[in-house]
Amino acid sequence: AAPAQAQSVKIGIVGPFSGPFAHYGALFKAAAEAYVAGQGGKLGGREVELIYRDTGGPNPAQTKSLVQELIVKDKVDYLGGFVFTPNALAVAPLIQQSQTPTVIFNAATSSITEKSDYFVRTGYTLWQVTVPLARWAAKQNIARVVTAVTDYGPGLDAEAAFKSEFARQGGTVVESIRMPIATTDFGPFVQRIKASGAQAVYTFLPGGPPNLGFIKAYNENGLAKSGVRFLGTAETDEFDLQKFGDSAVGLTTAFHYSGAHDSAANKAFVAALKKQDPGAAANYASVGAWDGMHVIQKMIEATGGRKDGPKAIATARTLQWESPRGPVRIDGKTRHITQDVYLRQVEKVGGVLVNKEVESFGPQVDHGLAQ
Amino acid sequence: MSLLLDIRDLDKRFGGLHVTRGVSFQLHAGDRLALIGPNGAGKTTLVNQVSGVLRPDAGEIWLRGENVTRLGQAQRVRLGLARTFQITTLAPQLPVQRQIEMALFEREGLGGRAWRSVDAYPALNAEAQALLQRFGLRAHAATPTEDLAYGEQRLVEMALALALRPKVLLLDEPMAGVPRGDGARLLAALDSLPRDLAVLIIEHDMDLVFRFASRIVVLAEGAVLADGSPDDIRRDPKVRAAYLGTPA
Amino acid sequence: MTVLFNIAVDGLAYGMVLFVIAVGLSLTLGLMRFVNLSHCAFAMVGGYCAAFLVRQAQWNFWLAVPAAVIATAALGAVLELLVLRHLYRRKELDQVLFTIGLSFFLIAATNALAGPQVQLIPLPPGLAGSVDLGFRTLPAQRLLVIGAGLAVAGAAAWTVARTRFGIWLRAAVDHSGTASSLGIPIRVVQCASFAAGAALAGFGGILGAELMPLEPYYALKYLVLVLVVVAVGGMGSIAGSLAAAVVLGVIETASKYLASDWGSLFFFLAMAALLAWRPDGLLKR
Amino acid sequence: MTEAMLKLESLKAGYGPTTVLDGLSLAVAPGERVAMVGRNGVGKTTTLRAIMGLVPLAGGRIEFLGEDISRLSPHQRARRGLGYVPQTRDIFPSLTVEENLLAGLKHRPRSAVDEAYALFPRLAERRRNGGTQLSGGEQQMLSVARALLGRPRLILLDEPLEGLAPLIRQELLNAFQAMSRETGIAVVIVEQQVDEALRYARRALVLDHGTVVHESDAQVLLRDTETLDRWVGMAVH
Amino acid sequence: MNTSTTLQGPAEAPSEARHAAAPRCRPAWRAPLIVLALGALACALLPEQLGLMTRIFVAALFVLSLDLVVGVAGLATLGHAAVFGTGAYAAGIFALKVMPDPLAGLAIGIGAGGLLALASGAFLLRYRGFTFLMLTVAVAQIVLSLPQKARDWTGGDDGLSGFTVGPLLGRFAFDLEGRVAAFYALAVLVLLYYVARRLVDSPFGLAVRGIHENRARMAALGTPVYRRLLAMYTAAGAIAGAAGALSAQTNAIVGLDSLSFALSAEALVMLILGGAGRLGGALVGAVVFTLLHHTAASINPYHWLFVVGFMLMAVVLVSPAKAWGWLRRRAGAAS
Ligand SMILES: Nc1ncnc2c1ncn2[C@@H]1O[C@H](COP(=O)(O)OP(=O)(O)OP(=O)(O)O)[C@@H](O)[C@H]1O
Ligand SMILES: Nc1ncnc2c1ncn2[C@@H]1O[C@H](COP(=O)(O)OP(=O)(O)OP(=O)(O)O)[C@@H](O)[C@H]1O
Ligand SMILES: [Mg+2]
Ligand SMILES: [Mg+2]
Repeated sequence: AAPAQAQSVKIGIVGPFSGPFAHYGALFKAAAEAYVAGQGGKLGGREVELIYRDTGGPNPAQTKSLVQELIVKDKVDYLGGFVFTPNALAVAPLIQQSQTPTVIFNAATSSITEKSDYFVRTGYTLWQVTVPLARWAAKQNIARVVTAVTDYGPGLDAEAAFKSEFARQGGTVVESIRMPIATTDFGPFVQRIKASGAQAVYTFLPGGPPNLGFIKAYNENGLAKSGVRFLGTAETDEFDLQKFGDSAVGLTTAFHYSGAHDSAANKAFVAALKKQDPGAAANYASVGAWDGMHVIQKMIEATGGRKDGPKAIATARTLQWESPRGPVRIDGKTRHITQDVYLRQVEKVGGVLVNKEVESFGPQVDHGLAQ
Repeated sequence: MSLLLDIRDLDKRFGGLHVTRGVSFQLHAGDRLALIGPNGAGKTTLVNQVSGVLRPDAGEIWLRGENVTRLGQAQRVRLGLARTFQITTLAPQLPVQRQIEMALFEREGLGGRAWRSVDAYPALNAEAQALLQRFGLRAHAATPTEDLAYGEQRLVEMALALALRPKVLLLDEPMAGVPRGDGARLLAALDSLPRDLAVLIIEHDMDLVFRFASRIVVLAEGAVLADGSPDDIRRDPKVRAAYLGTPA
Repeated sequence: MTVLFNIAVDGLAYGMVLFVIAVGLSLTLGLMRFVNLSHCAFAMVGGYCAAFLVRQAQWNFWLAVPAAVIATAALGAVLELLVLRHLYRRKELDQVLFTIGLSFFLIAATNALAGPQVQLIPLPPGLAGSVDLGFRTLPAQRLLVIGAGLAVAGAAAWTVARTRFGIWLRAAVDHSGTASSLGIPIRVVQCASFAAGAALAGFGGILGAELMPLEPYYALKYLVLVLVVVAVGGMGSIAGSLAAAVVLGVIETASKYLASDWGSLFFFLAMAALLAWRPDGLLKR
Repeated sequence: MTEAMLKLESLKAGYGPTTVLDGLSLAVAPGERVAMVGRNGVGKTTTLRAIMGLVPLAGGRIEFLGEDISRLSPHQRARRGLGYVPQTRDIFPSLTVEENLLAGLKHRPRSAVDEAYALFPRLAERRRNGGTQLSGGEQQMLSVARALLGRPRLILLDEPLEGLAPLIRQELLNAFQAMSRETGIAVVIVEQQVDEALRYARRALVLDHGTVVHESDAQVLLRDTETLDRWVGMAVH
Repeated sequence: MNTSTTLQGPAEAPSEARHAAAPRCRPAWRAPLIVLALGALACALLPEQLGLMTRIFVAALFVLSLDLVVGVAGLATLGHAAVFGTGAYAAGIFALKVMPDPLAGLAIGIGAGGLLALASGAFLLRYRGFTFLMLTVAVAQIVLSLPQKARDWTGGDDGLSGFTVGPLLGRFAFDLEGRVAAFYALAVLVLLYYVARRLVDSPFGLAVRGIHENRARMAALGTPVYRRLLAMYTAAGAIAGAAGALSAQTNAIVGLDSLSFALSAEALVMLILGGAGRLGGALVGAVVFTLLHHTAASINPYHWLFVVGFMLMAVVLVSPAKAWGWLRRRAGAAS
């Protein structure tokens, strides 16, 4: 290989590029390339080569062999990506052994960063955004809440987070509904929510069709009309938001990033992203990748482009910067991103639906690890 | 001669259709019995009950002194019962010799052996080839069964039943569709069967029936219409009216 | 008590959606004996066409639906003429392989053309709201599905069982050569039947879109569900499919009301029990 | 011989690489009863299938009622008046007995199935049964009746007597005799029951290796044991 | 008609003219030996791709077991992942809770797969055809819902991880490059391929193939049809369990995907692709599909479905066997 080639830094991006979750991969790619392009094509003065690997859905075995190949054959210096928790967990032993710094853009189970010293996370965890929401709900004189979450890892995480914090605040969770992951007809669950007599429903759903189905059922079965408040997190994600139509107006969520966040950094991010890929949505996945690339850039700068995992991670632990989502820093202990979480409401601005940030809860750590 | 098959008051209905009505008859060693009767009289259904494909609604079937009415097909085969099918029923893609060997392995109780190759049983391999030789199929030993001409498949059908070395053999229209030239070959094969074997044959070709059978049972509307020697049957006016038609 | 009513209402509505999506496959699989695993891909095509016509081309909903159904039928007919007819006599596994490949291809094509997002079919004002049932409300669209499902069931069952065409179709499938020697135009019959199956799929895709949202992976996502309905109902039995869809729909709904923690366990347990009890279909005598 | 109804001119056909029919020619006059005999595998069935359009022709031509039908599909030939009873019977298993008959009606009204029940009363008793639940012989009756319902002007019968009881065999042949007298239907019958077929037919053809090797009056052939032994191999009498 | 057709299919050279008419099996060790040679060669040539190799070996073993069910016994199933996943979870839990020795874990996986197949087969094999197919789907879904519920034991959808696998034979530790894993998987594949080969060529295998082609006839020959099928189903389950255990041990994680419908369907696609019923086809299908997936997905992750879809359709329309024959004839004509 040519010397210039030998000096380039290799970054493996692992995510779903095919299958039902392929849009995550597309967003990772768009944001990462937008970031690199914004730095003049170089990070820390080095050429970078992005190598994409497709995991499909949650498929730890395949992910592991892909990452093994990235490390052994492609000799990547950094890894990024990861949408699903089991895929991230699968590579923990590999990156620990090979000392490869790995930035998690999305996978949101708290415990992941504990599994290897080389994990850094620029996404969010459900505890991080749910705990402030539970506190806020209690303050609104909402005493009785029903939780309705999709029955899989993140959903259970969300349910646990809400229940424990809401109880601590003196509220009651009157019923905890778990909705099977393959649910298409949400009518029955909405009827149960209605029958539970709660004042609000806290919900967590995986993106895409279930979001749509739930919110449609929420409106069609008259929940909104009968005054049962909607409390969510990623449900009004910018990727699906426009599909909801006017029925989404007024939905309340707590989240760390809104595409409508009002700051110069965010405007720059949105512009760069749209320039890279006009179809890409500015949402938690793309912002996770964008900030993830920022962390990688800082690690490259600190190590001078040489492969030195421990040094790179030591640098990452101290990072602090202005992200499109607001001010953030990497928690030195947990290697998880500490960020502001906002209360948002869906509003229609100029014919499009946006998540309007109405209140900031201030910087939040990963409450899940604090447990 | 010893009693091999004893059918007692067999009854069978398909929904509202009464196909077998109190049929009884016996088969002794050495018998050459022809079962004849109009189409739809219930001949095949009777064979199906005897061989265990169908369960009778009432009545009993005794095979070599054992009541087999409730037993499965496999147990009846082990007691020495073998049959052929009116409509060719073979494994189409297996080579002809393998087809025969399957029967031999089952007969010897080796069908569950799961380690040594089928080629490692030379005695049985040779026996299969000898059997094929007897039916003039030796050259086709490696031919997939479905590639054989129809008449040859009928021969394989017969060879399979014989491979089991049965005590009681049930043949359901073995000559159907076989030209008389080939039929002669089949007949020769039948004639060379061990004398103590009991054979029940269903056949509509009366020339053949009268040449082969030592006894004839006539079935009509599910019931036994007549049972006797070929000469008796030939002269029986009831049989003529129901089955034979013009004087044979 | 209310729970029971709720289960009945929601179960029926859900079951009818299952039925309209599955009935076309019951026909192709049961009557044509063609293992068409791309059935849901045809449903997706129908749905996407309708979504495109209503949203992009601004057609009237009531006009767009028949147009989309016809378009799906046409696609089915063309595919049948070009390729699928050569597969009727092939082994089932070949049919499986080909139609899975076709589904993959259509998924990729849909993804490339329309992107990965969910496609919505905007409903006309009359259908968008809810209907008050006294003790609760029900989306009006669900009533349309119930009505349309019953109509489809009636029409299809009548065509298959009572008309000359139904007899021709079944004859052509059993022994095509002999059927044609009796004067039956088998190619026309086969092509028309396949197109009809595709049309029903498209219709189901449109009507079911409220519950089973249209996205590229639609083609594989609901395949198992549809196969379950067809199997429990008995291949080729329209009344059976209807019964199976409603029974399974009610069971699934009941499990959502009463035991949702167990996910689809009860659905599959019920399916196994029903199949074990009636291996050839619910309504088989 | 009067003007031919069906004329085959040096037909060539086969399956894949194997040629079965090798320049076969024959003609059938209106209302004629022709028996076609020959050893196993000489191409009798293939001839009938070729006439019906069920095997592709590699050469030659088929004329029916003065029209070249070589390129027509089987159902078009059927609509021009050809009928066929296949050797394998081919009862449609997913249809009931009555529906099997309806399948043969072409465009005639449903009530026409009564003709079939008049011919074979046994079928009337089984009309609601599944087609393949019938006994072997009943299936044969059904197959014949089904083909007759289409009112063919010429019917091709491939071993129609197989599996039928002697009484029924006679009745069937008598029925054909009556039919050809009344409606002028022409019959080509292939049979292994050579004597019965020859007694019934007017003219006889002997096939071997895909060509007609002998042609004569049927009654003459019936007594011509030498020819029969040579080409048909029936040392029965 | 003097070409000799063997049990495996295409004929050997008709060297022994005397026996030309008799069908003969090939020696059972030959094909596995070729697999061993090719596998070792591939590992030696592509030392950086050992992870991929391991994945291929495991997939091949799994599809091989599927072939015993689908191709040999003629039982189309879409629930074979149930036994694979059970083997994987059993081996994983064993490593976590009992001991890390890989061979003991492999034995546990084999036992678990075989047991599940025996239990579920006892129910499933009472049914046939489409009903059987759909019942396998139901059983697999029911099996899938158990580890989903038993999060404490299995980690639920986060997957079962955190177990370590000890060194093979107490000497060879599993390394980062995956050398030990690859050779371990290859060895197990070759061994079980040999076992499967013997099984199929034995009288028992012959009976099962007879049942596949004509159940009524086998019953009339006195074969206890149900028992034979159950035995074959159990054997296949044990082999699938071994594949599952291998997957668990070489990846050090077990996810719910190892029980999923998608895995069952994908294995079936691989099998049909390579040709069902000949064992060798199963291996070819697994290799081709996995390689294609890997390369197509790394060239353009977005559109690999186009490639696969196209290939599946093409394989049906232009069957590989026919294409081979055509190529050979062309080559023969040229030389
Ligand atoms: N599975 C079934 N269901 C309903 N009726 C049946 C079934 N099997 C046979 N039958 C009926 O039972 C009667 C007897 O049939 P069977 O096959 O025993 O006749 P057969 O004497 O063998 O006639 P053939 O000489 O024509 O073969 C027939 O009328 C047939 O229609
Ligand atoms: N589908 C087929 N594929 C390949 N060869 C065939 C096929 N059908 C028939 N043959 C072959 O064609 C030749 C003629 O067959 P055909 O059926 O016409 O004979 P036939 O005179 O009707 O004999 P039979 O008296 O047995 O009915 C035979 O050698 C047969 O093996
Ligand atoms: Mg019979
Ligand atoms: Mg013939």
